[in-house]
Amino acid sequence: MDLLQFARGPALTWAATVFMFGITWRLVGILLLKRSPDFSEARNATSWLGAVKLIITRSWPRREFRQRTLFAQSLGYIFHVGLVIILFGFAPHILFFKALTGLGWPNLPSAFIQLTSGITLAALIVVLVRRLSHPVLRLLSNFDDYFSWLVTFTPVATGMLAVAHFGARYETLLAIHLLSVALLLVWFPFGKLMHSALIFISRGTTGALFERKGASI
Amino acid sequence: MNSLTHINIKVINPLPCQSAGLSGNTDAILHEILALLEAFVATGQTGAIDLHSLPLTVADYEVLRTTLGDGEVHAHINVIGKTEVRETLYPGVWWLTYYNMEEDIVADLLEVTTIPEILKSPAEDVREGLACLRDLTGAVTMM
Amino acid sequence: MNESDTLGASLVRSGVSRRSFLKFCTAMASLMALPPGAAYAMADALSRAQRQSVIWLSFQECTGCVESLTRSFDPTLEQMIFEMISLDYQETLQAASGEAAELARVEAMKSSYGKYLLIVDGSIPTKDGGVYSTVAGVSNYDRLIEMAKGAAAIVAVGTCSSYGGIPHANPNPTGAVSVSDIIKDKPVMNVPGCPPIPSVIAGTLAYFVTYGKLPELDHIGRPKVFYADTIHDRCYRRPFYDQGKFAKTFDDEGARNGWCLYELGCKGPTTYNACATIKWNGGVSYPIESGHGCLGCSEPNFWDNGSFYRPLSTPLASNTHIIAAGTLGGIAAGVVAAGLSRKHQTHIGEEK
Amino acid sequence: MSTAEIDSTHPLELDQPRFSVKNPEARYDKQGDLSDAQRVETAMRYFVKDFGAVAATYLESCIHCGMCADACHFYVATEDPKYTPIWKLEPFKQAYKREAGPFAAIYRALNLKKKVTVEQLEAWQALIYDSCTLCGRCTLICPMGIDIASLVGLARHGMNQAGLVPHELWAVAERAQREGSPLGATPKVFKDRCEWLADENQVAIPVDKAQADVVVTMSSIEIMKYPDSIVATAKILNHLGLNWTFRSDGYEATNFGMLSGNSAWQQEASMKLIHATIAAGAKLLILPECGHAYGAMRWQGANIYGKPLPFRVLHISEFLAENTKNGAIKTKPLGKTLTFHDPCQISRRGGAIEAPRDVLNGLGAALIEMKDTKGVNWCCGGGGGVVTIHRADPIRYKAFQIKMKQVDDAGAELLVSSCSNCRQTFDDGQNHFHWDKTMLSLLELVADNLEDK
Amino acid sequence: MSTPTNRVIVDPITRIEGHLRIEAETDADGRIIRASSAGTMVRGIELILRGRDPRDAWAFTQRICGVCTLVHGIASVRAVEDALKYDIPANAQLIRNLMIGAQFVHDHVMHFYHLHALDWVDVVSALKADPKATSALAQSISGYAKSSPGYFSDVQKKLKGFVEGGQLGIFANGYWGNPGYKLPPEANLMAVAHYFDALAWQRNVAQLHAIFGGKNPHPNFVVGGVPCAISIHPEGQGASSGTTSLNVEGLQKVQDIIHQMRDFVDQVYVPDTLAIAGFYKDWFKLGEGIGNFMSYGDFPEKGMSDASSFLIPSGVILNRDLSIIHPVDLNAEDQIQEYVAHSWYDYSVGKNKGLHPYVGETNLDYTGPKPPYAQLDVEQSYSWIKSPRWKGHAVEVGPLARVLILYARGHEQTRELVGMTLKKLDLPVTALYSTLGRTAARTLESKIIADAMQTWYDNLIANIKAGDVKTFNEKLWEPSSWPSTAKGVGYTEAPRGALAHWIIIKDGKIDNYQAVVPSTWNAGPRDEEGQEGPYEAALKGTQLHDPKQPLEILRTIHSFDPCIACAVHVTDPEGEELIKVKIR
Repeated sequence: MDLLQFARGPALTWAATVFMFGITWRLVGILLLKRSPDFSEARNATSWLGAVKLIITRSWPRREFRQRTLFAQSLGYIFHVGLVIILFGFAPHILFFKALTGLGWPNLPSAFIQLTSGITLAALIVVLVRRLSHPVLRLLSNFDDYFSWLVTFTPVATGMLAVAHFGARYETLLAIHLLSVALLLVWFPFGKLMHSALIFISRGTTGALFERKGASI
Repeated sequence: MNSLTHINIKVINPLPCQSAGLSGNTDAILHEILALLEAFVATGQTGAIDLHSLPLTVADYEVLRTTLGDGEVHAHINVIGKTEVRETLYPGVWWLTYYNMEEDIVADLLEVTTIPEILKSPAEDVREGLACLRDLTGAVTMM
Repeated sequence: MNESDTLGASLVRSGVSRRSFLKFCTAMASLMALPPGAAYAMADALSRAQRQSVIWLSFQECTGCVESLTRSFDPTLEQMIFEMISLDYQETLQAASGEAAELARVEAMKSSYGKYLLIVDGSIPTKDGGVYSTVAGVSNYDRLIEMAKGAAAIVAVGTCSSYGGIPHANPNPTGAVSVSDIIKDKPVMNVPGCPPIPSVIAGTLAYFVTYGKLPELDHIGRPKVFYADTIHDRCYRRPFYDQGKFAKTFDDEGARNGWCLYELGCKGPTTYNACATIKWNGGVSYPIESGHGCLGCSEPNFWDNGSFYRPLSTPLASNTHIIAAGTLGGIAAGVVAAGLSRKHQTHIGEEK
Repeated sequence: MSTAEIDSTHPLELDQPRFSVKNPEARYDKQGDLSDAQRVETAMRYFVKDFGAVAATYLESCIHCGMCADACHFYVATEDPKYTPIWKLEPFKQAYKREAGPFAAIYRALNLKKKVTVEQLEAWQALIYDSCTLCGRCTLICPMGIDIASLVGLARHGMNQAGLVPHELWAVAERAQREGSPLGATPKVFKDRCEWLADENQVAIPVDKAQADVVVTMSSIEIMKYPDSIVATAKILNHLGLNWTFRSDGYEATNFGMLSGNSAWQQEASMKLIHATIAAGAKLLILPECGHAYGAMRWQGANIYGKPLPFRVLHISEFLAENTKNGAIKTKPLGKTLTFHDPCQISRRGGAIEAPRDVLNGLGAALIEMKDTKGVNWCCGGGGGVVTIHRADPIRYKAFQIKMKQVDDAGAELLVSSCSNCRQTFDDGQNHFHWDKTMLSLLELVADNLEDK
Repeated sequence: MSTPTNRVIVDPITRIEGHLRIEAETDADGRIIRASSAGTMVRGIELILRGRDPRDAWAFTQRICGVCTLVHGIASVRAVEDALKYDIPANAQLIRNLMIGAQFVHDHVMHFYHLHALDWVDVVSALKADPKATSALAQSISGYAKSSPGYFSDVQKKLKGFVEGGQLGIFANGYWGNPGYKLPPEANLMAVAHYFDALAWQRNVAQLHAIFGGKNPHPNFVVGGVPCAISIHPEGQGASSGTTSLNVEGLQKVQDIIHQMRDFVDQVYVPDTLAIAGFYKDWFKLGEGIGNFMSYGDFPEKGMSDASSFLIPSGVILNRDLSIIHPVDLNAEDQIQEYVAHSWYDYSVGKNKGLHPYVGETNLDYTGPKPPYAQLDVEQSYSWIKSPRWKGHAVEVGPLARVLILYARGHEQTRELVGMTLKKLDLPVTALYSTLGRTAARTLESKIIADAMQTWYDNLIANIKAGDVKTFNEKLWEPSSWPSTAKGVGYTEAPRGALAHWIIIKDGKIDNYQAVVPSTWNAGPRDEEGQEGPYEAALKGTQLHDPKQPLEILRTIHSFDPCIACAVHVTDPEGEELIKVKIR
């Protein structure tokens, strides 16, 4: 078995298994913790609406915070949008999802994906520099932050190299790319990358609770 | 040209190059010829460029052909398919195209020399030819 | 038999002129991407030498490699076996059978001991004493060992002899292995492909005949001159890959317009071979040009890379049951974890 | 040191603009006689007790983006990264991961998250108590929607159980528990005060009516420092002709139990009000101008009671708004510009955002909103018990400068709010900075401008 | 290697595909009493196939053989299509016909000149020929262009130089000078010249496969049609569009190749066969075989489901009785069965039972001598090849079977060709049941198919001109659209005879796969009743002139065109222990 076979075979299978195992473990483990009933008289009965509202509106900052968070928000948007475009717009990735789920959709031009990857990598580097230099971020950051950054950065970087056939033989680059994806999948449930699922639960929880009280969301 | 009305036109060995634009290799080739020719004049060192090994487009060939042009000598050699030997406008620069029996190009060379090796009569062949001619004239004389 | 007869003399007697021989050498040099001047050296060296003795052994094979060689245009099989080499043993082509054939092999081995080139196609079964393939009652393994001793070098033609090929594919019922798995004390060159491009077989032979040694090899024993680039790098459909234009089926607009076959499982990006440049059968086409993705046949273990129609970017197999089991396991782990936490909390509540 | 000793050594200081203990330099920030190990153990146990699904979701979700810092007045005022709201929860989070999260077993087995140390807890006391007013402004900026303020509230439980509450806050809370009022407004003092105020102001102040439709409560700050609020309340309720009363068995609505993290004390204080209201057969409980009182009774009262309350709970501003809008309260036009400071617990986190504005509208005042207003208004910096803690003064004053600038920028003639804790913080700030703005009570403003019948 | 019991062993049989060994027992006069045919190589491809994607199977099975290179690919895609009830477009059917047809013509010509001819042609004798007389001979039998004295003189000169150079290469140790060679030097020279011409010709005609399938050997196929889309654009298509090999130039090249094929068959192959056969008329009485013949039929006009539209019909002829053609049902469990009584396999139901391929099982069970060995024990198991039987009968498959069935069914062109051939050689119809009958049938069949190719090509062009460029049916491409279980049989007529693959698909994967191939029918060993296979029966009674030069054995064996790698296969549906070896 060569490296690519390992990457496409056992590595991906087991990474996906760990991914699903970890995700369900973590979500179930959180959601099944105790919940106390709220007997207070609700100001608004439609708390679910607040959940939806917050899930949507918290995607951009309130006017009052815009100035202070503009840079961080933009940066976040750039690399998140970049990742989404790369992940869901690149033909080989669509094939990957199609192989897993049977669902496919039209792809974006490869050149556009390469450009996006470049921008995304640049944004991710700025993100890292900022995390290393900004006092608040430096204080807050732990292994999870840096490792999660690494496992996000690596697939984009290795993917770009693989598409460009740069630095090594393509099968090696592709194998490394797939292994980096496997690493991402394995780490995903256990680190902060879970925010991609938790964001809905967390925002939804606050949205529902606050809507009930009529509080600001 | 991709029309069905042309289906009966016999097309033999369409050129392998697909793209129409210039690859930018022609300048490099011309400079290389210049260097080879300079070396040849100065030291007598011959040289050659194998065009087959370079990624040239149809347009590249066109540029090379018009730039180098046709000189005074144009020879055909008929062994296992034909071979075309043409001196270019620049004496000492030869263009040799080798075809196989099926008329595919098997080698395409630019040689810098006074006369390409393949045009010269091989010494052994000359000696053998001499022997044959002697036999023949001997036979004639004897008759 | 005139032992000292040179190839040059023999050619002259056969009516092959020195010019045509020089031309043949020029074509070979060009094919091998040798410096243009090498043709003269090659012609000179060859005309002074005897034709190279070649002994070809067929083991667990399908004869596709020999068939491929018969389709060679530059040089042709006739040119090769009558002007370049002396093919002293080749079961598919030789006149003699049985004892007479065996005798031809033994004679060739004796007269060219230490100098002959040994070509092998087919893998070698090693399980159960090699009973799965015998010729003249001798196992392939024993025959290879015997013939390798006197060989100047060995060329493994085809993926089976290079890397085990299809007999080696999972679960490898006969314990098939490659030549280089067995022979460690001789130079072995692999010329993989299922089958290999005939010009590649011919070109590598010509190189050996000219220089008396094998050309430069890559990390898995293939001559670099033919196996340096991927099919994908040299594919005429590459621009469509770069544009993200892909054929989705074998018969859609993209397929008819020659768009990239990546989505149909083409292994061009991971396959090192000269199909896209030399092409097949006198240059008329190659698999991708004829609408089917590259199978990756010049790579080790290409049979075991999942379906040929699975794109490179997808997992080799859909092990959904394993993943589903993981998911259920995750749910169970989550329930247990939450249960433990709750118990912990209740416990504290009671303590109070 | 026993509780009584602390109280006697450090009696409460009532004469200053804000309430605190006398001699704050001699600090006593650890309570009880637990060993360090026991403190850690206790803190952890009580942390764990609070990790429900909601808290867990929040604690799992943080992506360390640091944006919450930009919403927090303490960070914005000091630019000190330790005041980043989520950082204040670090030991709490650590305890969660190690003890209650889905992967707790792994964290424990591999010791990936270390046990929290007593040094850590002591260090974090200043972050959990001194530099968080529980104002929840950070909740509004968090891209993950984490309600950090509620988590700080939870974290205080464990700190309290471990005896690691800042000296003054603990003292105030303890006294509230012991005497029924943090500031010594015992039922007797309260009754005396009401009697005296009724006489002084020629207004009927019913106390301990057996039956009433409305039960009204006060915060001890009002009772002791802003007694005009009692008068104003009485004037308005009388003006409306309601059958109302104060109850000496439940009049005090402050929440130092909650602020210090002592749930038991808080429960006791809340139950007093609930029982008193039920005893009076009232259908309405009016909460005073006190922010945390609102959160504690309006949103937590029923949960402490364990079932829905048999009466409505309204903040006084909500009560005023209802009666202004229905025309029951008629006021003389004020004819002045004013700006309104939103008390965080009533407005941002309580949902009573428009009520005070409706009242001001009824007053005919020209309301000039501050730049960041309503739900995102800046905190006064003194809530959540912070105003009592002396060692927090430097950062609190710094934070207050944001508030001052905001008010000044609004350029209104008057400054109004409806939280006596804010009012106390403003008064203290005004005194400290010799500022020219005095905060007015919305309640008093209404009472003073009632149209004569 | 002759033994005291007069055993003649020929191993390797050369100029075939694969590894075949013949052990013949002769009487004192050198007449063969009993012959045993042994396949000595096994790879286990069907075992390797299990668990794989059925759409991939063609690529694996195609590697069963590189000589008849595409027939297993065809049988495999047809098996999957049969299992899934998967229709293919008309154009795909025509292209497959063209590819199979080209395979027939290419393979038959190569077999005749490069594998079989040296049994009849003495290369060394050609040196003695007079080029002028050779030219006259050539021109008397055909209008082929390369027939000048100068041409034959060049060939002779080349050959001479080669022989005198002392390195004979593939011609070394041939049976040159054996009295069995009857051709005059001129006929030998002509045949040697055509040996070289055929080499050049086959290179060119193999390009047809390369255009449709990307390469030859082993062109590509695809379940549901053919992989190569037809790339014909309306006038003025933008520069951004590319092309496939199947464009106007490619189609024109296909037409050129069909012309070349027909020309060569008409002008060289047919005349040479007749000319050489004329010198060996005694071989129309030898090598008769068993007299049972079978064809599955092929070259559908309207799709595999309509067998009446096949160019080559199916059927079985028993005991040379051309008046009754028995129908063949590949799905009937009592018709086609494989026996292993003398093969190195074991059955769980007992070694003497026969099994239909759907329930076939094969456990490798080597009981032969440990290599190196001198002699096999032919009373026990002696081959890796099984013994397939139709309703218990051993049957011969291949060109002779097909031509006989065409002839028996009254196919006009066949009747005419056979009649003409027999008339020219002055032979009765029964002469067909012989070594040279087989060889002649192969030649005649080549002509029938080469002619038919022009029709298929014309139909293809007509479809394209009418706007139908569909070559692939994507409907059942995704395995998710398949039933959870399916079974089917795919068959074709390979150059060497009737070929079928049986497949069982379960959950989108191959559950069982079994191929019964032409050379299994022809080269199989005796069955449990001692009934010989066609090779063995055909060799019986052959008189060997010199046991050291077993030319007679080669002639008969080569007339079957053996393909031994094909003949050996293995599968095991039960998943039990697959390989057992007992070495004696």
